[in-house]
Amino acid sequence: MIRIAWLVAKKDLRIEARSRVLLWQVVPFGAMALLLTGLALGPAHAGNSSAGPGLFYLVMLFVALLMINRSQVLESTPGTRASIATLGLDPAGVFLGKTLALCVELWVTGLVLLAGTVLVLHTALHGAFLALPSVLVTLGALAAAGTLYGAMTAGGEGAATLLPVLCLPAFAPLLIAGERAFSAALTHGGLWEWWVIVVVALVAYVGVGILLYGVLEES
Amino acid sequence: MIRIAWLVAKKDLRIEARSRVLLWQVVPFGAMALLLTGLALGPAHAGNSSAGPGLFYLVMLFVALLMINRSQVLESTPGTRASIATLGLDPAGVFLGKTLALCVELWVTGLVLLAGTVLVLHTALHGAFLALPSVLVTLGALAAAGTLYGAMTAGGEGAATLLPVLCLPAFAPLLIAGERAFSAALTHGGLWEWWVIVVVALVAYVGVGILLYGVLEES
Amino acid sequence: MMKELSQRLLGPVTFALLALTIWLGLWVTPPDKVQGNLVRLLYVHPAVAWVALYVSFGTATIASCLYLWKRTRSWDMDRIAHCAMEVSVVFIILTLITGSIWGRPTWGVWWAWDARLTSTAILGVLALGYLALRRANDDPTLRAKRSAVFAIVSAINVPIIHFSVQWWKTLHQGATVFTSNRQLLVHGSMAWTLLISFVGFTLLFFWLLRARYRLEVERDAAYRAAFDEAVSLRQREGVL
Amino acid sequence: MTPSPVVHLRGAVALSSGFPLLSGVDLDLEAASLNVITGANGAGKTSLLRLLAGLLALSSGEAEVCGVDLTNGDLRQLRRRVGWLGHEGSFYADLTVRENLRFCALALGRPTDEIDAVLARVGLSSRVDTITKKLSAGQRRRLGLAWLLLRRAELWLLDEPYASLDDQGRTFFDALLADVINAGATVVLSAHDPLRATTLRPRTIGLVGGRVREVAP
Amino acid sequence: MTPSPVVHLRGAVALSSGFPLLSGVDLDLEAASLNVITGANGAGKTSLLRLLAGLLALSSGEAEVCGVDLTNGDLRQLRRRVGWLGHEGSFYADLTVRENLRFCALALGRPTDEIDAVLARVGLSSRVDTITKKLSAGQRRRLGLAWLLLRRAELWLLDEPYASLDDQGRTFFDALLADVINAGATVVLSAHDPLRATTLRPRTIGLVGGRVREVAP
Ligand code: HEM
Ligand SMILES: Nc1ncnc2c1ncn2[C@@H]1O[C@H](COP(=O)(O)OP(=O)(O)OP(=O)(O)O)[C@@H](O)[C@H]1O
Ligand SMILES: Nc1ncnc2c1ncn2[C@@H]1O[C@H](COP(=O)(O)OP(=O)(O)OP(=O)(O)O)[C@@H](O)[C@H]1O
Ligand SMILES: [Mg+2]
Ligand SMILES: [Mg+2]
Repeated sequence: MIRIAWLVAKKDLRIEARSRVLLWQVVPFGAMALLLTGLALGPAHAGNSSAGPGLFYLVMLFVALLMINRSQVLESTPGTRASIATLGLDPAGVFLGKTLALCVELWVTGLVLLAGTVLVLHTALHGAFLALPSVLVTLGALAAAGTLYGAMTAGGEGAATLLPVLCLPAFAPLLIAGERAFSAALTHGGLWEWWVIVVVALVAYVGVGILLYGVLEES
Repeated sequence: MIRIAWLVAKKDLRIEARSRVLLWQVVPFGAMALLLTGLALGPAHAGNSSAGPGLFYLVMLFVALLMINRSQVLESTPGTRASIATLGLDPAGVFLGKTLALCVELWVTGLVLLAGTVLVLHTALHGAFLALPSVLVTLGALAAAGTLYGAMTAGGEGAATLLPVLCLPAFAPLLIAGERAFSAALTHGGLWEWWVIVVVALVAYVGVGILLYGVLEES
Repeated sequence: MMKELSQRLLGPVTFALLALTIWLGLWVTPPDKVQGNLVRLLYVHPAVAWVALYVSFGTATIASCLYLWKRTRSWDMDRIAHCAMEVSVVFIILTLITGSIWGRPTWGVWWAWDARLTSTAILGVLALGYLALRRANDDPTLRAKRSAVFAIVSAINVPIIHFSVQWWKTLHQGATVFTSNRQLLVHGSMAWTLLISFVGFTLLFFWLLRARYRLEVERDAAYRAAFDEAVSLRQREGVL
Repeated sequence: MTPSPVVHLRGAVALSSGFPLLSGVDLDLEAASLNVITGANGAGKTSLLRLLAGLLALSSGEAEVCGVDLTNGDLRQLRRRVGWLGHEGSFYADLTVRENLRFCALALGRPTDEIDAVLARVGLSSRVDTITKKLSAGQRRRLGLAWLLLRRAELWLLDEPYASLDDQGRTFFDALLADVINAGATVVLSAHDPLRATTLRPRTIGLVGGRVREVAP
Repeated sequence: MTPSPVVHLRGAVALSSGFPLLSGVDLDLEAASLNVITGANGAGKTSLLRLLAGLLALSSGEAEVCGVDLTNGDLRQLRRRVGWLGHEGSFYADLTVRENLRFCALALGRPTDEIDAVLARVGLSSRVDTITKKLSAGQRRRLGLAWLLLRRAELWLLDEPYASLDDQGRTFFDALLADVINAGATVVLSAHDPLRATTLRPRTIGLVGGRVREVAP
């Protein structure tokens, strides 16, 4: 399982590295979305630093949707699906691998956007630093959930638009928990409850994925 | 030109109607995104009705990105591109047709989301009603710009992620103007400056599209 | 003859003017009544912003128009547009940096939700988008055409940035340098220094543009050699 | 003066991310002729056809197709005169067979009442209302033929037209070819097998390494 | 007791959005045999192969392939034993030829040092580092063959394997088929032309309207 996971993750990351989509497209998109979201709320709201965590996660959410879609598109050209299916890869390994690759990509983008939040939304640097671990865990959970939902919609009609519909409600609790953990870090408030939620979500999604990913892939 | 525009628009809308993506996926996505955006900002900000226009346009923006992408994906399967290219369709007509179809889709989604804004974000019904014409014009401009940018990225590397990068900054002024016009309608303030901006943007994008769409398509 | 001379002199003159700006700005001009020594950023920030918006983005836009217009279409235009846009990215980033440095002590924040600041950042992303668009297409003709259209459409943002201070009436300084009542606002040695800084940074742009252009020409030559080699390799394919 | 050739290439080179798909093609094709491009896998057959259709940019050399110069002519004018049948299925995958043909007919300003007759000719009558993406490989190819029939192009560019057609489809296609050439159109097709119809007298253009190696007869 | 057949279908029906792609197939195939599916366009050849690979769900009837029951068996077990070569190019379009094969080899736990030899055998040595989506149609097909060579499956399912291969490629493929069958694998392929290699003695399965019409010899 671990071997397959590693193989799949390396493959996904290699394709990503080759196309440079992350560097040239996803990260600028995130930065832009952050700016725009700030703008849409008007200076009064956005300048207010308490909106930082919410906006950060909101943008990460949209970035995650884009990347989950990409991660599934790689697998779902008609020919590819069939030939890879006949490799009979261990589904738990595939799930872990794709999650891992997605997670790495989300982390990279997340770090850049976190810096953006500090610079543009006046979020306290120290607070952002404290929040970092919770951000990483939340993004990990997002990656696991996204891979799961991605497989669910793969190959169906209009997968690119179905995916967001399924993902958004599932991501909502994660988003809230992550945002609260981030806010708590900013105000030095009690962190641990939100930590518990995101860690449980991460473990739950990874667990479900390992157990059930195979079911989703088989016809 | 008009004949081709009509033909292309009908074709796009027919495909859309057949796949029911709008009804089952885009509209729910929009509604969900509206809720989530409200949530991400915390009750304090979102309950505040002044955030309504901003959130509405923010969500419309993401919806528009999804739909622009779909509208281009229809054209860009390898075989389709080549055979349609050899029809030698009038590019201005194709541009107008795709813009029209996108515009209709955005309007439908926009109306639903406007209702959502009134219901969920406590935006005044009367104000929303007053803002309706400006919303329709802004969405029209969004459709024209989107079609233009869609053609610009079509067929290139990682078109699906390049599109948002190009579109977001271009849409930003539209977003701001639309939001201000909406806010002005809510407060019965001076509307006309924002009107001027969105109308000029609509005319400019349609004009540029008619003139230059052909340039983008030809190699 | 004249052309060669100006070519030769571009570098030295640029650096002389910039050195003069620094000297005048730091030692000769007086500190401001309100802003104190911070006012010395006046000799950097507006000039850099001017180059970013009008000179470099403008060059890229005009070159793009000339490329699209059939009668003046040439690869040189495409190349100039590309190089100018790259330099533009550098100057936009410099504008943001110098602005932020100025903003921190005057407004108390590095960044504010001001219309001009935001629209400048947007312009930066547009310029990056232009470069991303170029990377995404590898057919040279298509790339040239598409990026030219994109540059032209993006240029709409420039007047928006300029007028944003009037339309939105926010934090950022309104038009000070280019107004009819300029004499009232900046005068004496300050005005001269300002003028020299504008000329200096404009020349700096052209110097950078020329360097970048030469690099591009060199790359093209290397490309041409690689082209011939690739063609002959391909011709031998299957013949062996 | 002899009539100017439909296709005239001199030293035509076409690149794809730096690799020369075509490495200097010299070729002249006459009107109302049948031309078969042969060559090993990867020799450049598809690329040559794409160049002729104006779908691939010319990097150096001269090229004139149907009187349109490929470097600075009006490519759209050229494309309107060309009928293209590619490897991959063409058309909108989400429209039905009839809707696809209607779209093409209307786009070209042709009457739409031929459509049913054309579909019957290519043997797709039983699939008129099937969504195109559900068609089998051979049926998709037949839809391509139906489209060409509606199209009535001057220059037909067909990439491996026989592949995935069944026997009856091939016979039909041979008859079609003969008709088309008699009507004065020029046909260029790529193929790995020798043509079946012996009554057609094709010119064979052998490609090797992106160049024309031999032309026979 | 005779050895149980590799493929055993009784009244197999497979649907795609309500349309029966297969309408009751009865078929038994023995181990180490070569089987050619023929039939008109749209007869159901591709669908039958997809059913056998476990890529298409069985709607009614019985089906057992390689000892795995298609209705409630472990489809993944089946897929691991099957080598599939489809119409469309397979593999990751953004990886190079070698990276694709490395991925497959590693995924199957095979040594990666055979890869270069295999690529040389299928004639792709000069395209080892080319991105797969840049390959020509025939080269993509050859990559598919290379993959099958690495794969060493029990049951080979090949959809129109000859299409878009050049002459040399077909000869190579015929030799490969003979090897594979001697090594004890079962091959099922679809084709529109009669096989070229006369030494192979294939069983021909004629499909009409989603059912087996005749089996010969
Ligand atoms: C990140 C922050 C900033 C950005 C992105 C920025 C951007 C710009 C731009 C784009 C221009 C050129 C406008 C035009 O010529 O149309 C400009 C001009 C100028 N900026 Fe800033 N700026 C920033 C901060 C500041 C600060 C803090 C000050 C001083 C308090 C300042 C003072 C000026 C002045 C005096 C001009 C010349 C205005 C004129 O003559 O029109 N800027 N800035
Ligand atoms: N970036 C690249 N690097 C190396 N080779 C490339 C690249 N892009 C294309 N090629 C090669 O260019 C050739 C394209 O040939 P083309 O598709 O025209 O072949 P073809 O004659 O149609 O072959 P087939 O019979 O297989 O269809 C192939 O050999 C392909 O490998
Ligand atoms: N939804 C549908 N409605 C009507 N017909 C359908 C539908 N889905 C599939 N079909 C038909 O099912 C058949 C699928 O056949 P399949 O792809 O197996 O054919 P094949 O024998 O491989 O043909 P070819 O030789 O053309 O490759 C086709 O005739 C197709 O038109
Ligand atoms: Mg080919
Ligand atoms: Mg088939």
